[in-house]
Amino acid sequence: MSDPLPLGGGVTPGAAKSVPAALWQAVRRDKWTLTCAIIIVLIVFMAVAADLLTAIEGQGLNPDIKNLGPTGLPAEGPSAEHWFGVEPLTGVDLFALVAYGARVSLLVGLAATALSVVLGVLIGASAGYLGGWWDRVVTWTADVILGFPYLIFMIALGAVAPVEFPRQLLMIVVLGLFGWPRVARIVRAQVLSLTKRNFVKAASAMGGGPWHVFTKQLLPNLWAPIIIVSSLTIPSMIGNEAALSFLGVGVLPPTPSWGRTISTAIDYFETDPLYLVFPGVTLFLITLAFNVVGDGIRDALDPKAEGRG
Amino acid sequence: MRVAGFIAGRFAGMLLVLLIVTFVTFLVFYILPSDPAQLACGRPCSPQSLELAREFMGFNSPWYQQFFDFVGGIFTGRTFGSGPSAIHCPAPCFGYDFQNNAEVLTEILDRVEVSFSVAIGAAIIWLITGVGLGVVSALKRGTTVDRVTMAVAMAGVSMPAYLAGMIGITIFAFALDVVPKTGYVPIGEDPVQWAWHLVLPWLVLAFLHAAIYARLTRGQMLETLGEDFIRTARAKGLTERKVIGRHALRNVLLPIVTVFGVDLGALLAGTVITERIFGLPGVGKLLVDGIAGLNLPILLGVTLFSALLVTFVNFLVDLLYGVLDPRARLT
Amino acid sequence: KPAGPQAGAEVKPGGTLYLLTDSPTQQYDPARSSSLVVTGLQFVHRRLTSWQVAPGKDTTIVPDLATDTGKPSDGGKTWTFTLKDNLKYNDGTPIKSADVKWGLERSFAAAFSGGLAYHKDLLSPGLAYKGPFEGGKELDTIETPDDKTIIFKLARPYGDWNWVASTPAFAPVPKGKGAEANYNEHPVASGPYFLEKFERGKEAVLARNTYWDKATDDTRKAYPDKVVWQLGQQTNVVSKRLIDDSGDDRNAFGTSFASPAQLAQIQGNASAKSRLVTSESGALAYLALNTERGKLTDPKVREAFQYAVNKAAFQVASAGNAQLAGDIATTLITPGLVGREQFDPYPTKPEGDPNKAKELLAAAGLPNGLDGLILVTRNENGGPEKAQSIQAGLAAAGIKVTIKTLDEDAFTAEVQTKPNPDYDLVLESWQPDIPSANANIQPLFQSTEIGGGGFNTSRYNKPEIDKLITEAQATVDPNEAGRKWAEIDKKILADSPVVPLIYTRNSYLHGSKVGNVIIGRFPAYADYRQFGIIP
Amino acid sequence: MTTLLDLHGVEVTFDSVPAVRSVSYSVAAGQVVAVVGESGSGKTVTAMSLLGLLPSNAQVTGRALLSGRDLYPMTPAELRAVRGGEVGMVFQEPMSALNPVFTVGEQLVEAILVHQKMSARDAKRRAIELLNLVGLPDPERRFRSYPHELSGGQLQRIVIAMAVANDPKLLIADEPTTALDVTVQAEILELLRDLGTRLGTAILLITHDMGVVADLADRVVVMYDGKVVEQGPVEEIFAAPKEKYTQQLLGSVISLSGTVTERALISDVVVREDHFAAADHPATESVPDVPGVEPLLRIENLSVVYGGRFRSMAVHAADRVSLHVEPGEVLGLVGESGSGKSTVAGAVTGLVKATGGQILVDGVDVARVRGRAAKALRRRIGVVFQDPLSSLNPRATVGDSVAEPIRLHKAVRGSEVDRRVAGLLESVQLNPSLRARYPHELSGGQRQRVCIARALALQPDLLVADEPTSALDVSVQAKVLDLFRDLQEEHRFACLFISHDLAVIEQLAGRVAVMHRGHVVEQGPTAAVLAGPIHPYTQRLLAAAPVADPAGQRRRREAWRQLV
Ligand SMILES: Nc1ncnc2c1ncn2[C@@H]1O[C@H](COP(=O)(O)OP(=O)(O)OP(=O)(O)O)[C@@H](O)[C@H]1O
Ligand SMILES: Nc1ncnc2c1ncn2[C@@H]1O[C@H](COP(=O)(O)OP(=O)(O)OP(=O)(O)O)[C@@H](O)[C@H]1O
Ligand SMILES: [Mg+2]
Ligand SMILES: [Mg+2]
Ligand code: NI
Repeated sequence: MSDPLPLGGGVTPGAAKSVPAALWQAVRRDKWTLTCAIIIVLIVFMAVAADLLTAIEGQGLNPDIKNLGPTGLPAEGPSAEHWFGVEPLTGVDLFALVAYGARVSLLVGLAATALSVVLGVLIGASAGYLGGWWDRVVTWTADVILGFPYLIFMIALGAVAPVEFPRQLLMIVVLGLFGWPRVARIVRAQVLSLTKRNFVKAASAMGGGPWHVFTKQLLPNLWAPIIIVSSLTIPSMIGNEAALSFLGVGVLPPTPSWGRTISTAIDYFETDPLYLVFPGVTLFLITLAFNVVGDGIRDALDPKAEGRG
Repeated sequence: MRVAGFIAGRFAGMLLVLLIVTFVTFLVFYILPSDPAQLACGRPCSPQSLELAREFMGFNSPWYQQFFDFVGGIFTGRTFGSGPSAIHCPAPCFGYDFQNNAEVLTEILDRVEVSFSVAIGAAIIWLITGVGLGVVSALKRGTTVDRVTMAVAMAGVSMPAYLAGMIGITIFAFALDVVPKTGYVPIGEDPVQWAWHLVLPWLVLAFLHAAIYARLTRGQMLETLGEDFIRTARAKGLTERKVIGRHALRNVLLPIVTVFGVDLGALLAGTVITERIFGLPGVGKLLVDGIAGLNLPILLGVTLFSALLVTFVNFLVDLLYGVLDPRARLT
Repeated sequence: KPAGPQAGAEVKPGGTLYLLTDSPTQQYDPARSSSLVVTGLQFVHRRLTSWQVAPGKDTTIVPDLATDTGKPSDGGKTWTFTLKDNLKYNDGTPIKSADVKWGLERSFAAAFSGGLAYHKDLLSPGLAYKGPFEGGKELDTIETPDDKTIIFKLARPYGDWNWVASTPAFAPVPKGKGAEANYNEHPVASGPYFLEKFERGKEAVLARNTYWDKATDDTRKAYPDKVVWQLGQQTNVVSKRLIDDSGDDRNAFGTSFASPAQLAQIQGNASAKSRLVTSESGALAYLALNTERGKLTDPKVREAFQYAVNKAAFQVASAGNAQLAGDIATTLITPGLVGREQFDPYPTKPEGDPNKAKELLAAAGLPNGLDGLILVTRNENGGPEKAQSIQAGLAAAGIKVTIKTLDEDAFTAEVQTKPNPDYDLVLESWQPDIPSANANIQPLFQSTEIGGGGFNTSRYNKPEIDKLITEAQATVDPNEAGRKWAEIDKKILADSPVVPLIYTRNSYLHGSKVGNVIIGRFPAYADYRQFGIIP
Repeated sequence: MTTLLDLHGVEVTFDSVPAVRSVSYSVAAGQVVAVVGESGSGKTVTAMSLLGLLPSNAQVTGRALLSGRDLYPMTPAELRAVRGGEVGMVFQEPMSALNPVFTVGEQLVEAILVHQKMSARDAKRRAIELLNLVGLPDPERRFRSYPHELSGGQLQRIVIAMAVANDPKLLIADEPTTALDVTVQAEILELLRDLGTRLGTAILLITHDMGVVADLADRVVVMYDGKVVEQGPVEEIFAAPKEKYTQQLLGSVISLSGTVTERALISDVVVREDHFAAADHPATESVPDVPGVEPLLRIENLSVVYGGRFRSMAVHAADRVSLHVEPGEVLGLVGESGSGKSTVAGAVTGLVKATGGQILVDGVDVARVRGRAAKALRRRIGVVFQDPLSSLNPRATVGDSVAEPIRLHKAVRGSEVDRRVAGLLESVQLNPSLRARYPHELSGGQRQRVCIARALALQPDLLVADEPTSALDVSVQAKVLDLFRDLQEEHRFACLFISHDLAVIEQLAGRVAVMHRGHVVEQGPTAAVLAGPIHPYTQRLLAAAPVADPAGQRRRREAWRQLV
């Protein structure tokens, strides 16, 4: 070629191209995101290493009424022996409750969120993109589920589910199946508007099938709502887990979970606030952390994000 | 023409959804190994008396028969028992609540005002604050304002409704004593008292729900602000407020309206926990009491009612898509 | 601390009493009510007999509409009651014996079933009688020779019929009335109040019945001018309001028992503490062992449970401390009932004796303990916590159990209805409907009460006991009957179908202006009849 | 003459990559200054910097004085007064510049109301007047249309109307006529000229069309590689360009050969050998088509009706159109803006649903084919959309977009993909290092070339190109046209080429079809049609085509005026 080429590229590639890369970029660029990522790691560590940590503390999940005062409240607050204090009425070590509770809550919260988001995105996107009878079937099914009194379904399930059935799995499936319509509706709405854009049309004109269009054209433009919805779904799934356990569908006592501990602790928020504060704050922290990291990922994925460093 | 066809199609779909919901509820109810007639049997409950109760309430026929009876009752009405003590439930009969001696439809309609008052008031508040906060934190991305908004929003979502309600009532109704503790005053009776009694439930619900609106608004807003038409709007000399509030916001509304539809549909059909805490006799409370009393007619009625609302609200939302984004119109 | 009237100011007639309840409705149809003599229904309806309740005293039977507590004849098969003079409904019409009969007949109609039904099988065996509405037949086992006399011809001798006559169905309903299903919303009142306003889920207002004559009624004080039920209130909020004690809430009484969390809070609040009323004793909390399942069929194995259970931990889990929870139970018959004997066949410490339990298991051929038992509990009223306290105690004795918490309905279905339920242990509690040991033993241990909604959750089936129960029921002399029941109590416990845990105390909280909040030995419920407002 | 706008050493860098280097030029009141130059040389960026519309990762230095006030340090409030009021701006890509959720009328009224105090009704009246002014047919109805319901040229006119709504002192027009056919373009140029004479509006005109420059400009600024390489009065620059690049630029200009004199009087369809033309004007029918020997693309009686929100608003965008393209042949499709060209192209690619007729590609019905066969068919068709910006995924880099068809059809794998992408980018005169960029980081011309590269990625048998070179400067355009010709010779690819530039059509297309209001009004061999146009619209079209010679263009303008 004879003539000089136009100005060189040179501009640093703006946006990360995959979610893990975006995560890495977000963590590197922003201290706030980094802090929150560390919080997530710490809490996950607490869940995984609950046995180890409680062994260090020297406590377990055994009730011991000797830890209690005359009214059934903890005799004393946090101490070297009981890091977070103990549970009213039973005297079970609160740190152990929070640490072991993290296992159930994180597993169920994350897996159920993942299930409902994956289902919701796939179903919602396909409904919005393919349209026609499939869209109608999806909308109807979603409406059925949204209008369905899942409470009595849970009660029925609690009555018929055998004790031996793996409870965590049951909860994940149930929560996932009841959770997808919301995600699907959001994704469908976005896709309805995206499919009318030329670049999506271009991809199908090139011969791209639905799957190609979904992964290459739609998905990258759906990350923002997906990330936001999933990071907000996690805490509600953890809360739902508590409700399910309450109805007998969830984990069986004495296995703790945050949701359950928090819902029992609410009644004590005036007399024994620490009982609520420890699990509550952990749940708050991890929710916040997931959202901050989610935002970081969203920003890192956005090529138009202004004023990047 | 097309609009009419579309609406007719959706309407048929709605009926189908309702039928399915009813059917599934019926099925689930029969999975429950319990016996609603037990409650009407008394103590001690002899087998004969149980059988009588069952027969009277129509629980002795097979479940599919009961399902048809129920659906039939909507069109033709039903009669339970015979003689002077027979109970008539005129069409449209959505079942008869034997525990409370009332037609289910009447019971629901009696409580609709409460649930709607709670839901709509709260929805307005959270929509405005949620979207408002979302816009602010999008514009102030990465600043303290953004982060504080985020933290408050997260406190809202990670808090169980029950806790938020109890804390709200403890602080505002007891410690500060600025709002009434419980109760409901019909709007027709005294609008000021009506609002006054509902302020706290509204705020609590709004606090719980606003987060997702704030977050979605923020995310979508950031996407939209990079579009070329925003530049055009600025080039016209529009104030930043108009650029954001008109040009950007309209393009952000699609997911917001979607979630709103889902949330509102569910809320109108009853906010169980809030209604209980604040002693509001709404549909949600009816449902919980129905569940506690294994009151199948109530369960079915409320289920149908809530499914109706959900489908209807979502239908409106689907219609709204076309208005919000003309490209996505009715196809 | 025995409950007693408020120290200081005295109650005076007048004022409005508020009753705060979580229940969405109040059943004011006597045929469909299971209300005890001392609680809500009595404001509106009188019955043939009533109970005399006082702190520190055993509860006795006293006349209400009747002049006496009934005259048995024919070995307890025939009972005759005579009505007092000057009895009137709130519309001014006189109350006749035929109205009592009509009320009872009404209770047989399928449309009005659901209330206490102790009379039904005795008046019409097999429930052959279907009520007065369809076909207009009368119940011929009840005779009303004149407007004052009513004679019951029972199918078999029944010594407790005078107690049965205090159940709600014995309230009069003007003959021919009450065919409509919603009679409960506008019942004709015989008591000191009538139902002035009724809004389901919201409130029920009771106003004075001017035709009620105090002179004919010894048990009702009827101090307040007005009684208002606030329906469908969340219990936690009710408790907050009562603790806060301001405005109308000073005139309020919370009808639900205070929960452990609330008790803990009340203990730290001097004002609230002074307004907490706790019963002397109450419902028997027990651990039922499914005597039809696996190793639990062996009474020797079951005996080990008597020692393994940690009743002290159970007390704390129930109410925070032993004092509020109630005394440790060693018998089946609860305190306050005629003939009750205090005994302890399995003496041990409150914490239990895991070692002794292990020995007993080993002796029964289970040196390695028991594994894989299912303990079912309700998910309300601290069920899971209590179950955990039991679970931990049993674990110490080498018995491993899995807790299954169930919603109320699912619980009833699993434990009471299913023919082949899937549980080994179940946490239960029982408060009799009438102050007779009969009502304490028969529903829980007669073999007819297994399944089908019955309360024999240990599925205890012993023909010998069944026979003894029928005999004791037929005994008319209260003292002799009492002795027989105490004997049955011992015999059953020797088989260990259940482990008695505690006699659960109930605690109520009321506003500072509500006086005369009294709880007798039986029932462990506050006696609403005596409530008054302190001006 | 007083200086209205004065640029001094303007520099713009994006994240430390320079895009504009030390640009200085000035515009006097009432003057038309044309900025020409290579695609990507910084014309748009410079113009956008004036109103502070660059993204925040752009750093601007230098001074830009508007009537003596520096625009760069202005507060937002001051800037707002300038934007849309004193300075109007026409954006390069009209199809993305309008908010999709508001009607064009609302957006126009809004522009008026920001700067003028008047009632909503007056504003609407004024808006409709403006729509008339920019030559939009049926303005009352267009007022209520949403942007996606309008053709590229119609949108461009809306954007122009918006820019002139407040009688600005300075109008910055960035490629204002790219989507317009020459007849409309002539009208728009007339409008701009009128603004200048009537109101003394100065115009900063960015364009690639040397004919337009010749027609309108007083002065010319030539930019290359971020710098101003030459500037001066239009006659001087055209007569004696000093810089090598300017010479090259003017050397690349292609002009229509023939001139129009003949005026046909006709009845019925006129047929001269292969050359057909409709008899009446406006036509009520499309002219017939004689399908060739073995046409690769055959369009038979294609009709497209856009439903509109109500039946009454239905638009017959294509009415029984019949066309064909043979292998190795380029069919030029020209016609009035909004005449249905893009609609025909959309139907061929299967994105617009035909209401009637059928489209056969190599004998396969495009509307019916499904599954594997569809994928195979699509692999053989390359598409260039009229609006490059919206046809590129904003979340995909240039490299990914170009590689998409390659990956999709697994033409090559692994590192070979990268090499192919680099080759494609080079062949459309783009530096392969741009592949890491996102669409919004490119200039309009660069984006258009990315689209061409993507369309050519699989060496298609049929290329449907909708205005593929409208945003390219003539030198780059010449290269791209060369590329097309090479491909055509190499493996006989067929092309449906939509363009407004008759000179390009003349050079490239063997046959040409002319559309007017949904009908093909004339078609035949290019030489024949251009030399002897029969239908009145074709004649006007040819007459309106500007030439890149200021003096010559003045004469043509006069001639054209008389024709109208
Ligand atoms: N947001 C951006 N980030 C990085 N580089 C950019 C950005 N916008 C434009 N550029 C680069 O700046 C240079 C000048 O772009 P500009 O849009 O001004 O070109 P132009 O002269 O208008 O070209 P064309 O005629 O193709 O429209 C180009 O190389 C372009 O790639
Ligand atoms: N979605 C739509 N709904 C209604 N009318 C439409 C729609 N799309 C296009 N039109 C109308 O159809 C006609 C043909 O449009 P088309 O885009 O094919 O024109 P075109 O020949 O490509 O014009 P241009 O050269 O300006 O791009 C125009 O009048 C346009 O307003
Ligand atoms: Mg440009
Ligand atoms: Mg077009
Ligand atoms: Ni014309």
